[in-house]
Amino acid sequence: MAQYFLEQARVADFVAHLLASNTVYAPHRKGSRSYAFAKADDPAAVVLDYPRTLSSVKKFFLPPREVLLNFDLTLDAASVPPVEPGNAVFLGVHSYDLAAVRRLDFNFTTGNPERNYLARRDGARFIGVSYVPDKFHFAGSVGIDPYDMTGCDMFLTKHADGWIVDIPTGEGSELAAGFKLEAHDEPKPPRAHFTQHVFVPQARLGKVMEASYDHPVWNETADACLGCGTCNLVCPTCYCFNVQENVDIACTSGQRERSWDGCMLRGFTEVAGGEFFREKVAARQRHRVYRKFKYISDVTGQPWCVGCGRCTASCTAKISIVEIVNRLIRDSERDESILT
Amino acid sequence: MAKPRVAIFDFTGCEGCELSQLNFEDQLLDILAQVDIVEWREAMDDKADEYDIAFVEGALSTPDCIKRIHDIRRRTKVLVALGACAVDGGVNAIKNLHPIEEVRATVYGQDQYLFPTLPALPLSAVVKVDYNVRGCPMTQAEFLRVFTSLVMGKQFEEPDLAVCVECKLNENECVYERGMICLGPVTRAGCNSHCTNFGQYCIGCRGLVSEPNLKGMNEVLTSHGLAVDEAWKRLQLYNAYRLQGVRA
Amino acid sequence: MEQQIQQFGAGPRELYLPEMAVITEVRRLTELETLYTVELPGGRDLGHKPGQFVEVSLYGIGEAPFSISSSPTRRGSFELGIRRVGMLTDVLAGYAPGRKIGIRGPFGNGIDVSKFTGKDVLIIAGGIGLVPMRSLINYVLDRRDEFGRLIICYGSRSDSELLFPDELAAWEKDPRTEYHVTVDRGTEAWTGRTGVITTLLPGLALDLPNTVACICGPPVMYRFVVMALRGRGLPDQNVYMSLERRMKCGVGKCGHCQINNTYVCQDGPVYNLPDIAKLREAL
Amino acid sequence: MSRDLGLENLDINVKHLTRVEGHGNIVVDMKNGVLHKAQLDIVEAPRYFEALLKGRSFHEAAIITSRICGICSLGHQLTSLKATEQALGLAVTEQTVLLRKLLIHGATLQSNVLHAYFLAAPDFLKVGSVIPLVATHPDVVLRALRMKKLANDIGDAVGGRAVHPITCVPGGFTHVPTADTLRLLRKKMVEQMVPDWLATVETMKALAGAIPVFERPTEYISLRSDGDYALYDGDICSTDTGRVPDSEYRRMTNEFIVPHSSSKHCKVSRSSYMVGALARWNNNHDKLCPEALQAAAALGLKPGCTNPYLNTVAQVVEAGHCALDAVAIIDQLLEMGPRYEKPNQEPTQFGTGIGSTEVPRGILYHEYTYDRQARIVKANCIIPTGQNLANIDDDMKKLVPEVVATKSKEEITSWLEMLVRAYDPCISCSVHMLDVEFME
Ligand SMILES: Cc1cc2nc3c(=O)[nH]c(=O)nc-3n(C[C@H](O)[C@H](O)[C@H](O)COP(=O)(O)OP(=O)(O)OC[C@H]3O[C@@H](n4cnc5c(N)ncnc54)[C@H](O)[C@@H]3O)c2cc1C
Ligand code: SF4
Ligand code: SF4
Ligand code: SF4
Repeated sequence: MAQYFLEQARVADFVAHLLASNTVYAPHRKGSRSYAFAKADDPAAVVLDYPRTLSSVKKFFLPPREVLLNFDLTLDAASVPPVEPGNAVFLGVHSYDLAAVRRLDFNFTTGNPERNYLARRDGARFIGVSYVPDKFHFAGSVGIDPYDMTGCDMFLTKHADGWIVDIPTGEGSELAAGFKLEAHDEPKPPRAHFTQHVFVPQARLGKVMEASYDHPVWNETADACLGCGTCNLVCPTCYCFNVQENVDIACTSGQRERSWDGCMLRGFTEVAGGEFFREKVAARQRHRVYRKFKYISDVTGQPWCVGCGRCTASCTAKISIVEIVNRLIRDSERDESILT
Repeated sequence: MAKPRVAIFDFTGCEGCELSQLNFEDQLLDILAQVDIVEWREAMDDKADEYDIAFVEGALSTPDCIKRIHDIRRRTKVLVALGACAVDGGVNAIKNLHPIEEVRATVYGQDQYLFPTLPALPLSAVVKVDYNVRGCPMTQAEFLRVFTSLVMGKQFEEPDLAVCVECKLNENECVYERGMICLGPVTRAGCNSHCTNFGQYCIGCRGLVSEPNLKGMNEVLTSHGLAVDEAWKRLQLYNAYRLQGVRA
Repeated sequence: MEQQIQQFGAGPRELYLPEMAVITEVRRLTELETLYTVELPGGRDLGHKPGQFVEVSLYGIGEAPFSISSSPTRRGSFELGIRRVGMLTDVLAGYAPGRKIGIRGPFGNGIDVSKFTGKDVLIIAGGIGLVPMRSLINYVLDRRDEFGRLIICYGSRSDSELLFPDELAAWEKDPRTEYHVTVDRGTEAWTGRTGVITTLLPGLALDLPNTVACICGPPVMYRFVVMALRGRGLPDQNVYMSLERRMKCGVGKCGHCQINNTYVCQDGPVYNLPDIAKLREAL
Repeated sequence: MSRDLGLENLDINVKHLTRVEGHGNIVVDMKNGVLHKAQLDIVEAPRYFEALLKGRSFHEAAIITSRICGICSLGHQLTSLKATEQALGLAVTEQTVLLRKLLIHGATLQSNVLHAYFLAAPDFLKVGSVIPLVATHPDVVLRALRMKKLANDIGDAVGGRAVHPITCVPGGFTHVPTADTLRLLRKKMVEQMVPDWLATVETMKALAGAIPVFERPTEYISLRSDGDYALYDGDICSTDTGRVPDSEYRRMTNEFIVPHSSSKHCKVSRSSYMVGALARWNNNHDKLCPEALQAAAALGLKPGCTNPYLNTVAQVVEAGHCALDAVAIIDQLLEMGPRYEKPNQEPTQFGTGIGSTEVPRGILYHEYTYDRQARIVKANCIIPTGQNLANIDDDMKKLVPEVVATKSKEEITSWLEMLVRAYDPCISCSVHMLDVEFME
């Protein structure tokens, strides 16, 4: 496949080129040292070289809050608000976030396909970028290379002087059309190494998890865990939601709204009669980790964690999912070695 | 259906919650259209004998307060605690941490016996409270949710999540990243993480979640450079009453 | 699954929009439970299987799942037996015939009755668990010849909380139905058996391999009933049970009803015991 | 009740006066023509804030003192921040000062509008509250709501929230409004607030006849600065004795305890003095913008005014100045280009600092002493309503004998209630902060 080159000095021009005929979402600075995807309007404000964003691009397909129904209480009638098709270019997406989008696609198309998600997902084009793993990334361990361009219409690989450009799809060529890119035939610079690793592949992990249901790590983690749900909410593959009714002040109309929810939250499994099905924080921690490495993975063969490191980076209690998993691996291997 | 008769009362507090009620400029007329306000000392002269809903602001801190709150409970069908002082005792309750005689002597010296006082109590310590509108000042959106629930005759389900949840929905940069400490992880959501949306740390005004991991929180605070007693003081700012007898 | 999913856009059906239906009859069963007869527009059939549920919406109040209590063999309308426990059910308790409610569904797998054909059917229902089981009971009664014995074991906290007294009396009289009932604590008027539901099982004469059991009741009941049935030698694959979890969507998206790796609203609420025996969060 | 003019005996007891902030009782006791008592009893429960402040970090001082009073929460915050910044040697930027001044304008506007329309106007129209006015004077009520809302919008946009603002911290702001937000505010101030204020002046003119005529020579104290109409900063200025720096605030307040009030009283040159909008008018009218001066002329408010009932009129005049000066400040901010600045929170010293600002009801003082961990060891706060209490009592003592011969008990009661309300007292504030020396 042909490769091109985009000098660092022309990145803003390239963003401007994209903006001329597309809606573009891209990473921007947020707060004192964070980044977030936002609608681009000033090409100079777009940041391509960043460690990770607060939320992933998930928020565009499954918004943090979304009206499912508008209802009229005087007529006892409800209607579905229109969902605008996405039709946007997502610039600067890391490979693990795109892998997460594919996992969400699976969740929202299997069983009952969901119109809201699929409509927003419609017309999305992705321009990936490579990244240098920091102390939280471990995507390599779940099989997602920083240079992986699956699902991308264009891919930018970091180079000392700019970006090496791949254009794997026709959509990508359309995006590039009219913007002059020099051909480039040198090999890509070698990948930077990950500093975080899960020690075994998913195939073995299923077994490890199987053996770890009653492992002490769940209780130990629960001592420090605040049950705040942050780890769920920042995760690009978490998709659970809560549904709430809002009634306007005149009590004549309102909305049924859904918002992101998380299995670490105490009320998540509460049912009538005040019974909780996963009341203990330890059980919730196990559920969270099993959701990432066992339950859906047993069916699909894929880890449902994409190694972005967000849950660990964002946890105020400094609980690391990698450490939890590696501890399970170590202990299950030790148990096996005792047995054999 | 007759309009619900509403009364509004205040005890020990800053009256910021009542002011926040007046600050519903856009909705005030809608609110007035749905209820009859029959008593509200801060805004009107009228008095009434019975009400369907009483909104009560402030903590209880004198023997007279206790008498009045019993009286209000007898006259009302539903009692709503308005704001941190009424719900949890609010900042008033910090004084409970010091021996009461010492506090009075500090403030009034030899004249202390002119002014009777009790430890600051939330309303629920003395009477049954049906619903809480938390926050300092009360969270306006929660007031509207409680209000519409009451008008529609449904129960109001209090959120039992950490402020972190809303903070993440709003995609804020965590204030710990800015070198500040924050009580969001153990504080009850419902304010749409108002403070952290504005770059300030959560001071915990909405009270603790139902089962806070205080030991864990204390560790988080100390690991971010606060001394243990300082960390505990931050937790007590709005939770002095609830944490009575709990040690750091 | 790593294949690209190409088809996006506005293809799929509306998952979250309820259809407005009318309550045509309200029958107070006990102080807490009420039976609602509900009719879809034009008297259209719901098209459900026994064991399935619907999501009931009251706008401005909320939405909650309820099992369908009537048998699909009874046409034109369906029934919901609902206990007052909270926000939505409190408001619903004040509803009279003529009020509209939103319905989504039927959802869930329901009971595959074809697996029961020709077999003895043992129903074990605790408390409000009788509501969903009633759908199966009436199905069997309406197609009586397709099944073997019909054995109903019903347990309730007290005789004042027994649901569907007319129907209970009818089952008791029906020679082709074996009806057993027990209450935890009877009032003075109670002359029947007292004790928890498991005390009914040892006395039953069962044609073991030819019997299928169906269980529904409060969460604590399951473990003990399963133990008792195993004690009687009933193979696990002959045991079915209906589970209940919190649900926000009913269509396998919101995550609330997940038990280990299974979604109650998709793979359940009716499970064959071997499928969940290993799930630690299930029983 | 019978009409009983020329009473020899008068016994008035208004328990929990309505339409004021906090709890106070009016008590008058006259027997055989001799006035034994005419005073405002403060029965608000004491809250012991000073005990709450001890040992608290400098980050928390303004957060806690803000909770003294919901109505003047912003004033407490800014005063507290000024005291803290002086004590710890934290310099703030020009943008911070401008944003704070803008916030004060918003808070003063909202408080003055609230008082004039919701608390005082019902007296002039002889109704019990603003609620009947919704039916009889809908346009006036809607205008009042619009003005209040817009004033609060300033607090929301700059402070994050009008009651107990969020963004104001020692050394600066945690959040700065964007240029777009400021432009929108400006537009609303110019297109809505200013015309509404002009209409308010007209309404006030129409009601002027209902304002009692009563004069009592009084010492008026407010801040005064060489620059602007002093609200955020200035020297202490008395109509009797002139200007002194705010470090002399203890001499200029002189707190003392009286048995009928859980709030301490104050006096300087005479037995009492007055602070608030009328004091600011008397001291600083020369610094008001021309539009506000025109309004004052139209309303008959003259320099050297000694009728406390006209405090409400002074508030209306001042509201116009706040609205117009807010526009000027926004223009300055826009010119500079608003930008986030990290709050300066690195103490350069640990000692004592004093803050004084004009809050709607008058001068507010905070004084803190910090230890080397930047924790409070000593705090002293003096609240405007506390300063006015002695003056209210003195007014009553002059007013009752003057009117007792010509008015009924109801009329006298109503005049006394109106008098107290004219001061716009913030009673719950007044009891919260008292002179405290912590024992170490
Ligand atoms: C498949 C299935 C079938 C069912 N069939 C029936 C049936 O046939 N008949 C019947 O009566 N019931 C049935 N249920 C149970 C019924 O759905 C629940 O009782 C439902 O919660 C009632 O709704 P509600 O709004 O009245 O109660 P809620 O107000 O939802 O209260 C119920 C409980 O949930 C808790 N809760 C609710 N929302 C929250 C929240 N946001 N945060 C924290 N806690 C919360 C409450 O504290 C309370 O304990 C069934 C449930 C399932 C899953
Ligand atoms: S983010 Fe950390 S503290 Fe919060 S729930 Fe997750 S693991 Fe627990
Ligand atoms: S800023 Fe506070 S509320 Fe927000 S995520 Fe961080 S700890 Fe939680
Ligand atoms: S963020 Fe914290 S302090 Fe701020 S309003 Fe919410 S609960 Fe109160």
